[in-house]
Amino acid sequence: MSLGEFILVSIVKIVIAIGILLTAVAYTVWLERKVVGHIQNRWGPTRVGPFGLLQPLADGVKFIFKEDLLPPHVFKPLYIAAPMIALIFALTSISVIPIGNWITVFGIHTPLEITDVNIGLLVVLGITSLGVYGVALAGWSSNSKYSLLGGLRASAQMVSYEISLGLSLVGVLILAGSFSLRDIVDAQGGTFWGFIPRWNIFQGQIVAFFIYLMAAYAETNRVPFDLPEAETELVAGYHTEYSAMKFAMFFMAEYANMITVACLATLLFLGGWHGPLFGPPFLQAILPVFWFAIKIFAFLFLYIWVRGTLPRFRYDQLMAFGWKFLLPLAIANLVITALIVALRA
Amino acid sequence: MVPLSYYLVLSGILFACGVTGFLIKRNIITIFMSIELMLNGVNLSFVAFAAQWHALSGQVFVFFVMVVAAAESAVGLAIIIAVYRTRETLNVDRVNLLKL
Amino acid sequence: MLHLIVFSVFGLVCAAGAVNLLVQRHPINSALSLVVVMGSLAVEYLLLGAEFVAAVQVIVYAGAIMVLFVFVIMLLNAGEEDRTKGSRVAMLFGIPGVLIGSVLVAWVLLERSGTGNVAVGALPGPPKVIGWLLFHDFLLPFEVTSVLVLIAIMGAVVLASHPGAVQQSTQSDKREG
Amino acid sequence: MTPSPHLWLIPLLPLAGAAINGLFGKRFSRQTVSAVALGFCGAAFVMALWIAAQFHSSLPLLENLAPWIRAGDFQVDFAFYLDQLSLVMLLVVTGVGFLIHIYSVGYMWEEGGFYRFFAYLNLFMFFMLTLVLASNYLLMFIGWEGVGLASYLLIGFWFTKDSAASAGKKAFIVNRIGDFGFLIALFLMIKHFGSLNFVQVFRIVSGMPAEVAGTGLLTAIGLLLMVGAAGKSAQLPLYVWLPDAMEGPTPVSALIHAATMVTAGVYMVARSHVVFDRAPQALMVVAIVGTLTALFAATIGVCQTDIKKVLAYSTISQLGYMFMACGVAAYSAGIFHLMTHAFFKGLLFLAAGSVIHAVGGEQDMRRMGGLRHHIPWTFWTMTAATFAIAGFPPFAGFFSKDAILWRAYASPYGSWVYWLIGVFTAFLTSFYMFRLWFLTFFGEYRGAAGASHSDGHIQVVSSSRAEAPAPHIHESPKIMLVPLVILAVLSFCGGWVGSERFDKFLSPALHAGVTADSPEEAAAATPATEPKEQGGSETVLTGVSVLAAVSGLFLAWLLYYRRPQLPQEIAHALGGFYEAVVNKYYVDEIYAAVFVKPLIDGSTRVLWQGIDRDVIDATLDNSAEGAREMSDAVRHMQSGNLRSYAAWIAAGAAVVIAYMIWMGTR
Repeated sequence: MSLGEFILVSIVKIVIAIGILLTAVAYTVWLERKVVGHIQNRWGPTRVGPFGLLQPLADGVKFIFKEDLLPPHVFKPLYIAAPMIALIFALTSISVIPIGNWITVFGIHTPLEITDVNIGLLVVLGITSLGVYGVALAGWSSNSKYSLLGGLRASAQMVSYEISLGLSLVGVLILAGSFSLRDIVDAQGGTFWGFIPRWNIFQGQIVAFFIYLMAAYAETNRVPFDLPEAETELVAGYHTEYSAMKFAMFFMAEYANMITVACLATLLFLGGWHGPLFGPPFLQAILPVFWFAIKIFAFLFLYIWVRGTLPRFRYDQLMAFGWKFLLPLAIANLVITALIVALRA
Repeated sequence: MVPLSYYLVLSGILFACGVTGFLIKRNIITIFMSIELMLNGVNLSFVAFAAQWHALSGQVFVFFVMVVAAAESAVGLAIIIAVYRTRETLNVDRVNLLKL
Repeated sequence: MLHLIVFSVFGLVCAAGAVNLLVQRHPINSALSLVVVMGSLAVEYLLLGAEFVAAVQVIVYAGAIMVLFVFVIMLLNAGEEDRTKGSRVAMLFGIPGVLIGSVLVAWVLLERSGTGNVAVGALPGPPKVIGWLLFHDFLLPFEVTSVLVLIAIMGAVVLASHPGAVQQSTQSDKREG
Repeated sequence: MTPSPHLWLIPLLPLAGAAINGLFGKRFSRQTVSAVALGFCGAAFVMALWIAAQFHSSLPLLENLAPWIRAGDFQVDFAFYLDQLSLVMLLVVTGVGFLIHIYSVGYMWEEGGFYRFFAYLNLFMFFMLTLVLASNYLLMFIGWEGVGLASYLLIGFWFTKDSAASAGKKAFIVNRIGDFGFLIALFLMIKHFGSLNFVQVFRIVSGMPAEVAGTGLLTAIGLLLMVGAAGKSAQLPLYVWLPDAMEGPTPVSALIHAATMVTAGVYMVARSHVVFDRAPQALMVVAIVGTLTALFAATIGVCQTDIKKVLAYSTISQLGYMFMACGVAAYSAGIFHLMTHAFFKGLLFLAAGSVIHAVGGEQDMRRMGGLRHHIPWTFWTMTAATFAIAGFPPFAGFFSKDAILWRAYASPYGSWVYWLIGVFTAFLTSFYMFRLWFLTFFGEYRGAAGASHSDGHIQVVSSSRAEAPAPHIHESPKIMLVPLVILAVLSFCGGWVGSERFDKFLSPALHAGVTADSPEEAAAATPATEPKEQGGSETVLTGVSVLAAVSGLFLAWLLYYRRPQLPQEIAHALGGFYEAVVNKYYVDEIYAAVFVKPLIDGSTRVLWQGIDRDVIDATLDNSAEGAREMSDAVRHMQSGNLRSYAAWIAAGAAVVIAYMIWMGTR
């Protein structure tokens, strides 16, 4: 694997990954509109293509052709930069997420991931924390009260929940003993007494999973915590002034973040690509990726389901919940897992 | 192979910019940021020396610098808000009366 | 060779960010240039092998402290720095002084500070080793800093909270926003 | 078992009297106060008599009461010592003291502060007795100081009168100057002899050779003791306080400035005769000082117009005689004269007191005259005293003065010069005494009744027996006259003891007495002080001295009885010299100019303004001022301009960094 080969392989991987991610984003949008529709006893998109499958494509074309107006009173440079920042950081975190096991394609034996860094989890955490800038700057630069308040609330919320997100992951780290995501997944192989898979969720990390879930919803400004772009109060939150493509970017950034969080959840708690393997060798090579996709789909479905059912938090409830309930719980969980690990070792 | 002095020069530049910012700027927040910049310059030289003398304690020290910087910025920003609330301005030259 | 290239690229980015912080009139711009500086510094740490430090730098510095700064700038809606008359003395001594100073420092560093050079990843700082160090050799400073942070939190809360509900009502109309 | 003498009781009784009168006197009636005072003083006198009768054979007695100072090997105890010398002094002090107490009851009856006067008198008696009975120099020094204190209190008894108060202060200060010399002598003794007890000191001193060369320890001690004695007994340089001490009530002058206190100096010199015997130069100084003082005081006494001033100068002159006697090593003659002088001088003062009492407080002789008919008792007692002091044969003064004059001539230390001056002074003494006598009792009354426009010089109306009626002149009450009569008898027959018998009585104390353990060795050491026994020349000298006394009487009679205007012409004839003598040779003025003024000016200009204000205060104020100015300069740094603070911080940091770089690269 000379340097040139390495670069080539990396580029191919990056292109494939971005492609998969963007299509996943589009179809998550579709999935969400269908599921929410059915939850609200209506059909959701059905016109464009069978079962509305081409609806995301239609939306994309619509966003591209819409007039991208630039309001005069905004702080131009940052107004334009904000959606870019949001989207960039949303997409980059996919780079360290491993999808499956080693495969050999065209004679090259590579792991199914763009790269493996021994502090993979920290990189993801870092990138999500940087994601806050997109929202904050968007809110501020569009120079209107609603967007400013939306931006402030969003960034405050993301910063607060980031801590409990981080703490909830530490339990898993203690069990896995390494930051690298691949090691964490490898640590979850095998089963208890034959039939219970040794996923972290079953290794006493159920509470951590619950905390992670809450923090993840808050991080991505999803339903129970989607106060920033709450239509009723702040018109559209931080992306009130945005139109067409910039709005689309924010939209994509949000869903990309959702997917990243979903991947992370599966990797850390649901045992990544571990699942029962059966069938011929070729099938066995594909099956881990399949298991990985199924788990992500399940997590996303949970997302959308929650969005359809739960009412929105008030801002002070939201902050109080984050600081006074979730954080102490995360710390408690961390302490308990540390004790268990220490006793067992 | 990058000679150590390059790192030190870079940290020197960062520190110098921090000091000049600290002296020239009139906005309290910018002054505060130049302090953070100075601290970063110092962190860089810490890590550079740690690398040269193969002593991990240099890197550990960077953590402590960061913690202190965090604490300091938290309190500093709170003070800035308090100052703004009473003085209505962030311009350092106007904040020169001990009495309101 | 790659190491030198990457170093000089991110070094330049870093220096440019630092200078930009001085030049910019609006604090939000200088804040973002500072974020850029911190990011490039994180890369420099990676070059030196200090992964955990780089990660923490990104998370703590760029992700938390700078967000606070941006937050305060947004909250106080700080405008452009109005150009009050710069004291000539500062101009007269300031700029040449800094130039001379930095040249002197640079000369000393380049000439006299030993010839040690640093390879890529010269000193790997994996989180496990750093963690061991942090909780063994440096346990006391660790606890002390935790107390420091606690005090800082309390201080920030007290300082930033509105001065008592009573006065708040009288001044609130004038100051809100 | 011979009963122990309880010597400590004698000084304690007057102390008790003083305490009772002093503390509770305000509530006692005048009778009780005088009863207490007289009782305790009389008890002390009776005690003294009983001891004299009981123990005169087994002297010297040493009674150690209690340890006082224990400093290493230097020890001083409360101890009393009685030998022939102190027995004589004891009898004189208690006897005369008691009489004067009785007299002062009458004299002070109308005065305010009655109990205070008697408390002070008893206090004086206590200190004098302590001085006399002390067995070591330190206890004597306590008495010495106490007596000075008592004299100060008594002179300044009428403290409302400014002159009395300043006279008291003057007396005390001059005494202190004398005591200064005395103290240094004590220190020398401690340094070289290691003890102050008479017994030890005199045993050590008697072992030392006589210092003929005029330099050395004993001479120094002798001279310093003489300074102390001069201060206390008002000898030449330090006599100025005695004339002013007449401000006090007359019994005080009688008791303190005639009989007891002033004689303390003579007693001290006599007591330390062992030292003086071995320091001939010191002895010669004593003699010279004594003689000169006698002459000098006598000349001043001649021109005084105040009756008490005349007596004061006569006291100084008589003390000069006593020191002259001690100076020629005739200590027993000196003490003998001391005793007789106590009688007639005490009597003179008391009589003068009753005269002043009679004429209603008038003290100027020019306003008296012809009083012999009005106050006969006082007249006759005063006559006896005048004849005694002048030295007429049957009276006491003749024997003691003659003994001194004879010793002055015949003693190996003496010389005819002393005798000559002595005789001339005797002539002057009798002249001014009889001048006083005539002026007071003869001629006619020039008192307030007579229109006296005399402006300082004596203006006499020639009619001798003009009965200018002075209705208010009255004789003193009996309580004042009784002591006068007793003293008159004593001054008449006091001298019959005779100097030889007196000398024999004192010889154990004065010659070999102290060194009891080796009498023969002491006798050898002390030079033979017995005069050369040429009987013939002694009678010749006695005749000359009587002749001097008679001529003095005649001259006084001539000038002040026969032809009173003569003194006027003499005064004009003498002119300037007369003025000098009247003004007491301006000695007080000289002292003021030489000592007092420079001291006061020096302290104000140099010490106060010069050092205290300009040096000490100035440094203080200037340093405060300096601090204020400096802080004022620095104040401008606190301008409130944050960026200037930042600049200073940066500058500081730069300096530190530059220093480190410089250190690093050096």
